[in-house]
Amino acid sequence: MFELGPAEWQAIQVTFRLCLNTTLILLVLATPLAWWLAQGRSTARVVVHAVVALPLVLPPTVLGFYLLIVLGPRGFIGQGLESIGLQHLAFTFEGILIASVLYSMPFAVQPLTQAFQQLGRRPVEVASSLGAGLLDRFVSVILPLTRGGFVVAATLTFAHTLGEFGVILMLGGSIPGETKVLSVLIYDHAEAMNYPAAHSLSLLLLIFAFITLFVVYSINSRFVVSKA
Amino acid sequence: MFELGPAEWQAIQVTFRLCLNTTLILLVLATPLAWWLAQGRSTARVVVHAVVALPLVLPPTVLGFYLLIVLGPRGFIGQGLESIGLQHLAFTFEGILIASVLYSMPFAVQPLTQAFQQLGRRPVEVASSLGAGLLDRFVSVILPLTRGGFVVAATLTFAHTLGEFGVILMLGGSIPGETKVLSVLIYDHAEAMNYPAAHSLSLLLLIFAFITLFVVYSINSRFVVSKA
Amino acid sequence: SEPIRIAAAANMRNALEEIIGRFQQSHPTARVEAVYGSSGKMTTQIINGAPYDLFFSADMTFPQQLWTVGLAATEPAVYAQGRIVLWSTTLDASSLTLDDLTDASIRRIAIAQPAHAPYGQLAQQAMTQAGVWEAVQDKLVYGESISHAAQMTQSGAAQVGIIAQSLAVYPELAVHGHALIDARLHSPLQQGYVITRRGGERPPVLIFADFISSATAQQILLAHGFELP
Amino acid sequence: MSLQIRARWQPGRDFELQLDCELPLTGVTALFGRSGCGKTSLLRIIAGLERVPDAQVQFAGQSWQRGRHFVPLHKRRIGLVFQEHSLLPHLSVRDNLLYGYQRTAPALRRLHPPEVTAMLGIDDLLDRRIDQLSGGQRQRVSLGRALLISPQLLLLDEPMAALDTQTKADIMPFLARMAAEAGVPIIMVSHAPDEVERLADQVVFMQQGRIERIESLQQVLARPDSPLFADTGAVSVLQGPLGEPDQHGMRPFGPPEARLWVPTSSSSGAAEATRLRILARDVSLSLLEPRQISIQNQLPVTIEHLYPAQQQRCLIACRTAQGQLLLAEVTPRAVSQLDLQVGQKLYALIKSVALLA
Amino acid sequence: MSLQIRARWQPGRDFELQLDCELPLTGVTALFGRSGCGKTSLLRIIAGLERVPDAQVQFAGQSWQRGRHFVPLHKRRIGLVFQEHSLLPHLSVRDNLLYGYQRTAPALRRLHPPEVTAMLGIDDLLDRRIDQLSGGQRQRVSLGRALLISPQLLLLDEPMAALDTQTKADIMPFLARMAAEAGVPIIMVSHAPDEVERLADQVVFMQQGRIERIESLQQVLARPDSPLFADTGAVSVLQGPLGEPDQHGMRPFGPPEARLWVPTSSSSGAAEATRLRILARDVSLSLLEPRQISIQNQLPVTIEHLYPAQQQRCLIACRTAQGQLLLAEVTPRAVSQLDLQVGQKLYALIKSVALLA
Ligand SMILES: Nc1ncnc2c1ncn2[C@@H]1O[C@H](COP(=O)(O)OP(=O)(O)OP(=O)(O)O)[C@@H](O)[C@H]1O
Ligand SMILES: Nc1ncnc2c1ncn2[C@@H]1O[C@H](COP(=O)(O)OP(=O)(O)OP(=O)(O)O)[C@@H](O)[C@H]1O
Ligand SMILES: [Mg+2]
Ligand SMILES: [Mg+2]
Repeated sequence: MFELGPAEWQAIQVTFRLCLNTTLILLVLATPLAWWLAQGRSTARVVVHAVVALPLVLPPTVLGFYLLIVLGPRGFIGQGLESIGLQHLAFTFEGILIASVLYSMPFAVQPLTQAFQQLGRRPVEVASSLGAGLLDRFVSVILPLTRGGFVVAATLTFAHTLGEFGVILMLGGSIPGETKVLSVLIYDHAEAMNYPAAHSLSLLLLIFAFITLFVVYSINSRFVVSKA
Repeated sequence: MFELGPAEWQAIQVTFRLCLNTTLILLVLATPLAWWLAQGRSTARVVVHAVVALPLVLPPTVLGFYLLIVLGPRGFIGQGLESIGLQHLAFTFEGILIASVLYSMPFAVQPLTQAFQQLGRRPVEVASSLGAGLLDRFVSVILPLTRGGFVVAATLTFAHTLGEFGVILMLGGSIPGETKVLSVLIYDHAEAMNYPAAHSLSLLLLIFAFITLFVVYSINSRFVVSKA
Repeated sequence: SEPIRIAAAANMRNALEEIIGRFQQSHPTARVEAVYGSSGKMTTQIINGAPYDLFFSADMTFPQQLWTVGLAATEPAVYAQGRIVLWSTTLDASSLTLDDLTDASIRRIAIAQPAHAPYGQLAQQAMTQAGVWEAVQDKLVYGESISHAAQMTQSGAAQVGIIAQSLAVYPELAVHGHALIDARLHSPLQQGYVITRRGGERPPVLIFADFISSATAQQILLAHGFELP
Repeated sequence: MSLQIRARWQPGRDFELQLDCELPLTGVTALFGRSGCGKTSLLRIIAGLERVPDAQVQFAGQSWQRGRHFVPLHKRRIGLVFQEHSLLPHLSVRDNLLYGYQRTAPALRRLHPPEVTAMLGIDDLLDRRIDQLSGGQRQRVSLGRALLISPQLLLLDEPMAALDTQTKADIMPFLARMAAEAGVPIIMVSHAPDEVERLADQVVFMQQGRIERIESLQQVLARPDSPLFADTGAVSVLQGPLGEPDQHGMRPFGPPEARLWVPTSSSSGAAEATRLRILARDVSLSLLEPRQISIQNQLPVTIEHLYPAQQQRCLIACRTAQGQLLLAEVTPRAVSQLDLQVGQKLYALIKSVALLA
Repeated sequence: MSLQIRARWQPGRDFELQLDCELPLTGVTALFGRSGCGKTSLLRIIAGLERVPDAQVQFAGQSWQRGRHFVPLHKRRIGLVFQEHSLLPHLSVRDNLLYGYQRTAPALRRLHPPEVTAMLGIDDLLDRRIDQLSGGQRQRVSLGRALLISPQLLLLDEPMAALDTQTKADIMPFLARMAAEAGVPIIMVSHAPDEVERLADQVVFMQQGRIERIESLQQVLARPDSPLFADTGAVSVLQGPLGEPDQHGMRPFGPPEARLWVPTSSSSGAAEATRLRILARDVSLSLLEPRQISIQNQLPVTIEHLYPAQQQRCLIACRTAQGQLLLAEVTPRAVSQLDLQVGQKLYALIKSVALLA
């Protein structure tokens, strides 16, 4: 139906790397943060909770613009990196990865916080009494019992990163093989009025996303923990 | 610090109407859907669950373009509307409202489904045994016990709608007072390299969003239901 | 070695792709990659370290800005002039005039956002000059860029769009006719380019820049609805 | 008035509930059976919490389930106490208690919060959050909540399992009165024989998903091998009028020819029909009329049946002069030493008697 | 070996737990007290689930909490059964049971799944999901799970509240053996006096957040007003050797001068030190040596103390010829009719005796 050229393959690869890395990094970062947020109701927590959601509020290109300023050669972080002999992060894969992580943060933090809150402390107490240490408890009890929250976090992050292009376009500059992701490519095709290509790629993206989501939800639904 | 002109005020009003309506409509639509999704693990549910997330996957402008085609005068829905004497939905507030609802759907459906699943059936059984009918049970038991899920759904939807502009720009055509929202205005300023205006409006948006989120989370954290 | 990276205004897409194709025929080893987008965005990116060697803007202001802050290796040079057209998929646009826009049967007119898109400013000027600006106010819808305006028109949601001639000659759009708007109704839109500071140090970039003013390239630009300076 | 249930339900491979019974709806019905026999499942079917296809449930003439007809739980007016604590965690104790009360039409309200909380001893807890309660406190609130809907049927799944003896003793008379005076039938799961003996009017014995037998408490108590007695041994229940106390505070029970003396514990007056519960192991037999002995109650009886010895205990059914059945438990050695025979006349010495209800 | 606790904890306005005690760690310690008195809270402090500031907990020489030193629960090796069911809902029954077992160093494992599941009667449930269990089944799985970590201390919060008499009877000997033979101290909350009498070596009485007294079972039983007897009345426990059964299956207990006959229920052989539990209300007094009576056990005794009558019952402390204390409960009328006095010699007729453990 549609031949994928090298440009498409490259974009698919970058997209895939970006989504996978974003999702993984985000889960790693969001889990402890969400855990902390779920533990109490201090003002500090409420503030952090609100701040986490803020990147969502800015138009993506504008957010990309601010990130560009911060991560670029003249920005605080970019300059800091260059001063220790590294490269600034604008127009790099690492840069758009950071942006994606930041941007999707609320999609991961919020459902996890909510899942942790709904969990209650009894399962953790039980696991402790059975000899499970901190990490063990997390892996063997908390994780499976809040799996739903992780699935929501992961799928929202994943899907959102797949579709996001405003931030990426601005900060990444659509450099093939580095920052040119599938959504940017589709956008390009649409801009070029190359609709057959845009449609095909959109369809491809949708099918891919659907299959991924379908598989994840299928597996998840098999393991639903019924509460007696 | 920054004078808000009439254009800004207009955009603020539209934005506010859009966010409020989107959030409300979405909660009304997502709640029964999420409830249904949480009730079982049939293939139909898994498919719907995956489909709900799909709009996220497309680049917003591309999604906007497709919506423009569908909701516009030549599209399936637009034509349908015109045939019954109504207006098609391209470049209208109703149009961008529908788009926002569609686009933010997964942010509402997923956390709610997850909250409903974690709820278990016992509280509902208890409420029934105490004489509460369907709606009563929902309002007096399910809602308060899954309030966390609703807060996540509402704040993600709200924040995302505040920041979204790709779909809105394409489908809405940024008509002042009708479809020109704050995020589009900020984008315009940034594109025109009118940075002072962009910065001020961004700051305004961030402060507004922060206050809203802070208030919502504060109230929510007061009512956290501790599980014994 | 690194490819020649070009940042170009969205309306340059088809013309530039053809020019690049030609260039590569005569320079088989050269790799050229072009990124298209709004000129404002690209200027911002270049200011913040984007690895572009050449910048083909949709106007002169943005290149001038780069030159002023010292990020351009060459002074901005005009490579083409843009023209705007009336275009429609629902009406026969070839016979349309700006005055027709006030007709009640035309409910929506798409233009690019004049606040930042050069072609949008052109459209605004033209309508103002034609004395219809006030009358069409309520019909206007704004695209993020000139191609968005074209897409809005293409979907039929806007009956008429004022778009760049360079877009109207796209094969996809050329199936519908268009009416060229009198150049006297707006100031000339000079599209300028600069070699960035980064590109200035790379010989292949200079070769490509030279190629732009070659007859071949100019021929292509003309064919794609641009006028020459 | 009765509760008719017909249902067949297989929640899992290893268990099938098969019900086709008619439960009498007078007073308290105890559901008795080993762990996992299906007691909770039975209650859930009665409540309509498990909508088993083809089940039929009919309560006192109201059809609750039949074919496609199904009355949802919230319209059945059942007071339900779940086996596991199930207070609504977002509501205070007060709001939990009032949840059902407020949803009961004022005209139907027979019980009101003050009396119920006082009876349950939870007056001081009303403002607490649910997670600030002890296990027993939760159980009492659950019971109170169910009572406050003034139900037409109470289904109690081990409602007093987490309560101490004293608290139970405070609550049981209240429940007994609910059933007897307010006419609210109670179906109660209990593993405690003393609760069953104290409260039940009839006992439903369940085993492996089936109802084995439904017996009145009388019948249960007359059957020495009843599962109820796994713990205490056989019990007799005598019925008769109770007289006024004498100077020692002892009250005469039964007619002169079969008179027993019962210590007065409560200050209630004479009553026509009371029940005395007598453990078979509290009854001794003597060939001679005993004298100079602290055992106050000595009845002339005739041996009616000698049950074969089981586990070093012989059960002897005796008929009193009044014609009631009295079980005595003695050792096989005593049987052989006294050479006990059917038809023999002797004296039953009753060490202690307990007035029921 | 003992468990020292010092803590002061006020979870809410109306309740304060004040602990400064040393619990002996031999055998089974029963925690007894009314609902809401702080039993669960005490267990939670011992387990370290409530980290109360300034509390001190020391278990058999190991300091579990003192100042900033705090051993987390998972390093304390405590087998914990929560009052409310707390199985991990994402694991099968088997995985719940194995969760702690697998986390116990193989060298420390003394109990293994097969014996525990067989003892608890949950062999058939291993593959079930948690929501497919009945209440009593859940409670048994919880107990099994706690046992399978081969703990150094068992904290059981009403571990048998949802179980039927028969199942309890199967489990209790196992727990008794755990405590006695394996030397695992058990602290158990129970509202059931029969469980306490059957299992406990000492009883901790709690009231309103304080430990009122800690007594050995002997002491508890000798005290007729013990809260334990709210239900059954006073109890005596006699200790002595148990002989071989006679032709009627009756086994002699105690020395010839104070011989009792006990029916053999189990086939266990003679034993040096056994305990007989005798309810005071099972003991009658006779001035003459009774004859031709089914009561087999007649001991000559001397009245040592007459307790004042309470609720129509008089408790009489008698000394046996062997010097052990035996409580008899008689009516005030019998006291006046027989004219009972301290120092009087008479016969105690013991209707039934129950061998403990
Ligand atoms: N967070 C709290 N706030 C206020 N009071 C509390 C809180 N937690 C417990 N309590 C009170 O502390 C007391 C002791 O509770 P605990 O659970 O230890 O009782 P318990 O002896 O186990 O009772 P039960 O036999 O009913 O389970 C109770 O009266 C309870 O109401
Ligand atoms: N979903 C299920 N799948 C398989 N078996 C089930 C399921 N639900 C219940 N059972 C089984 O049905 C039987 C009856 O359960 P029920 O809860 O009615 O017992 P119960 O008599 O209330 O016992 P208990 O006294 O222990 O609470 C149990 O053996 C239980 O294991
Ligand atoms: Mg049950
Ligand atoms: Mg407790």
